[in-house]
Amino acid sequence: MEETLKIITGQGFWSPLLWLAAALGILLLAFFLWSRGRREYKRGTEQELPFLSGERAEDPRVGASHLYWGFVEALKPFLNGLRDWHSGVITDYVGWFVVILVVVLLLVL
Amino acid sequence: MNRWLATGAFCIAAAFLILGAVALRPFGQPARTEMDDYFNRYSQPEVAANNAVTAIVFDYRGYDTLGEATVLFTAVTGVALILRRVRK
Amino acid sequence: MSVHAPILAIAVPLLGGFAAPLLARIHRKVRDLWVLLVVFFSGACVGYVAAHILSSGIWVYVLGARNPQETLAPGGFPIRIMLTVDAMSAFMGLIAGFLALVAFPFALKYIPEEEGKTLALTLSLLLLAGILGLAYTGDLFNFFVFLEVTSIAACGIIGFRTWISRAPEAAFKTMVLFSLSGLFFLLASAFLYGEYGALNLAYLSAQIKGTLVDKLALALFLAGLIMKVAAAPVHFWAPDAYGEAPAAKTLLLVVNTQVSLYGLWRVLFTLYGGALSAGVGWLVTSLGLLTMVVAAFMALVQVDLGRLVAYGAVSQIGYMMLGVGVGLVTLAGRPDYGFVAMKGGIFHMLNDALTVGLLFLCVGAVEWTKGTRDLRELGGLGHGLPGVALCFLLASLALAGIPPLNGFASKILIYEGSFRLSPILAAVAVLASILLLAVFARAFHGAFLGPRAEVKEGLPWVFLLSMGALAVGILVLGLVPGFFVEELVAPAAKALWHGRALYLAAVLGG
Amino acid sequence: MIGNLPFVVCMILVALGLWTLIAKRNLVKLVIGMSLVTSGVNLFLVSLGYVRGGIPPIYTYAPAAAPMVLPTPQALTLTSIVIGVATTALMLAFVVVIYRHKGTLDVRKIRDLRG
Amino acid sequence: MTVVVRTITRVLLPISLVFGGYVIMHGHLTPGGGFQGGAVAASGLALVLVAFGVERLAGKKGLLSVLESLGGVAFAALGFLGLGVTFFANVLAGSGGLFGHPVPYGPNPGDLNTAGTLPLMNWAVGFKVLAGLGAVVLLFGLFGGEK
Repeated sequence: MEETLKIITGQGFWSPLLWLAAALGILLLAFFLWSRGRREYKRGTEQELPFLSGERAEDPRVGASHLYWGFVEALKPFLNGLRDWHSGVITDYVGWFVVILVVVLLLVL
Repeated sequence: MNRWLATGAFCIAAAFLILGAVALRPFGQPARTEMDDYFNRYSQPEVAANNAVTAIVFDYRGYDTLGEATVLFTAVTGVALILRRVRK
Repeated sequence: MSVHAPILAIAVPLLGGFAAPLLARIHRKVRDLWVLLVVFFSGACVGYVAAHILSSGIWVYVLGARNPQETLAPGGFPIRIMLTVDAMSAFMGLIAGFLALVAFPFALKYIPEEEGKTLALTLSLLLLAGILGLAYTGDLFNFFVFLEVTSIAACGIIGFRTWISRAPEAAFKTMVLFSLSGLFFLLASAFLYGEYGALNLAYLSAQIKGTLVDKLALALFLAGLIMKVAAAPVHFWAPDAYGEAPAAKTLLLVVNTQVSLYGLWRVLFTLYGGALSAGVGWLVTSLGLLTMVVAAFMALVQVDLGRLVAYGAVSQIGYMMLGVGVGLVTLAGRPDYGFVAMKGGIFHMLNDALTVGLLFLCVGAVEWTKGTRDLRELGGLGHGLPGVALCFLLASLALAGIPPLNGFASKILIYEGSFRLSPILAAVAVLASILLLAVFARAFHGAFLGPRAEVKEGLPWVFLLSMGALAVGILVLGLVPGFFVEELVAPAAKALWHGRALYLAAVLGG
Repeated sequence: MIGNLPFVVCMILVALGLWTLIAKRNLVKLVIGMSLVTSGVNLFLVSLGYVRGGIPPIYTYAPAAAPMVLPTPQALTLTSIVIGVATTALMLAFVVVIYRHKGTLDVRKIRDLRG
Repeated sequence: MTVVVRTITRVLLPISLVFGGYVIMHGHLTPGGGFQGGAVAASGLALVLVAFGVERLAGKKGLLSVLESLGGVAFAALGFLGLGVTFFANVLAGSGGLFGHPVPYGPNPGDLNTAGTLPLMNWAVGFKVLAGLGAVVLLFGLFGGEK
């Protein structure tokens, strides 16, 4: 029974049920901390409304691409190079096939 | 893609293909023929067919031919699918 | 009848494909019933074969012989085509069977009648038959024939939506690359035939000594199959194909890729197991790393939900190649960690089939409801489609390797095994996983979160059933991975890792 | 070496087809290139079966005591030819539909799917 | 097409169909077989399409599709026939019944009533190839014709 629930990885083991138990413990701790918070904010007033950078936001949606905008922006040259690599021209794709064929040939022979 | 990279890779690949063709056993002198000798010898007693090729196509390797018929059927179905009329 | 189970699993879908256009002329309900019957029968055969093989070893079935186990002609060489099903083939067949059982009911609802449903169902049945034929065959030329069956059927399915220009374009590109890969496979088989006068995999494996022609054939095999599995420098067809095919059919395309991966392992471990240098292992490993990183970065910048998920699927191929590649590198010494990595790579094939399949079904449901897949236009679907949103979240977490889901269970095996070989491998793999988590966080946010969006009412219950089946599979595989690793994956990995001698003995005797 | 000239010719045919696929810009020419590769592989397969001085492996009115060529490559080539025909037909169908949508056959203009 | 082409087609169509049938029928005795014979017969069909226009045969698309499916089903069913022994076993060869005459080893003039399931499979495949190739040519012609 013990063996069927966990995976032996050679250096240790991975048991999802144990992990779930730990996660449950942490969740309980979090709930405990949360329950000790203040409850006296006024419902139905402007305290509930969303604000964006101190401004009252009309459409509080944050676009999905803004989630890690800086990361993508910093990698822009690299990513653009990658996109150009996927040029959409079928002859290029065949060319890459020939390249991989040559790589394999040189490696095997 | 860089044209020179493609050309160079192509030249090397072609050279290796020709090298392989040269390194193969001489033309017209198969090295190992047990399987084919068996087919030539036994296609008449076993399958009762004078034509050894047909005996192979439909009996010894009949399963391949089923796959081949499937390929043709698939291609015709595919052509019918691609060239069909869709009201959109 | 049970003697014939392996061939029935392949032949019945073939017959079903031939007969489906005829039955559609009688009534479409008859056709739907027939398709379901065929798929269930095939699935049952696959399950029976797997159960039998796991309990009693390799199953050889000689086609057209007087006795299904009569492998050799008088004189000691195989003449007929034979199916040689070992634990790895059975594992692959199980994946294909399970996904087909999920995909076909979904497809019956998903594809409208007036868009050529009969043709699409026929092609799908033939694709399923081709996949199972690839998984079970023990003959090189037969492998080529079924490779072409899957190629042509897959390309027909990719070009299904002919009314938009992108689908035929993707199909044409895929077709050129698939045909090339098939032809190079055939060329390699021809070289081996010219050298040894045989086509049987086990017989050739016993003959191969590593001459120049053998090595050339190995290179041609590798180049062809690497293209077919969508590894990095030649993966360009995969996002096009996955993205443009109807979502319900993309599941079968994913399995098609995996069965090509199986063919790669078969060629490397069984056919060339005795004459393989570590360089090939390093090639597979490094291509795997390149694939996962490139695909994860490309997924980062996609705005089309289908294409984004497709790049995610490509990156998963990299993990399988990394896991089994580590096994290939260490094949000479066979240390423990090599086997751990192999187990991880092969377990990941099953996990990838489930998670990517579920993601594509979710994409299909989103497109069915909204008619678009553009992330810039989607949003707020989580209110109207809570089930779909939940499934998408589950699958994307599993794909990114978040515990306790199944993706983590296989990835930790890969991380551990590859870390022992070189820590850099594991580091790159973890990096790619983090990137994928970022990608799918954006996808989930963009499609499902935000203010409530209008949705078309009445998502068919079959959609939710299919997605639920895959979601349950993900949870079960994640929560009790040990059982599946020990019972299914370890025998399959062992069949590649240690099983070459057994494979040869099953065919050649002794 | 020089005796292997038929094999070399087949390989040259394969290479020419590959070059067509790399260098040409017209979709129909790509299909032709694919057919060239197919023909090269088929010729290679069938030439593998030749035995010097051999006759066809058919016993109907066969001359006695002559060696027969190997039948397996012929069977394989038959299968492979049909597969090549099927592939060509499907690819041409795609080309027709692409032309109807885009009005061009230039590969550099047919790249909606990129990036 | 011109009257010359039409007249020649009228002459050549029966010839190609008969020759295709001959190639299929003698597949197990002489060079040829189902695929080759089917392709020969399909060339006659293609000739008709070229000479008389696709519209003449536009209604036959369903027939060709049914014929092709039937050929495929028949071929697969002949494979299933051997299931008493193994899939694709040639159970009729040498059994004495239909196509069941035994053949001794060595050159002979050829006997049509031999080779078991082979002639049947040849016919199934021949019809399938005829219908399949005909359908492909017809589909291309119809697609090009409409605007």
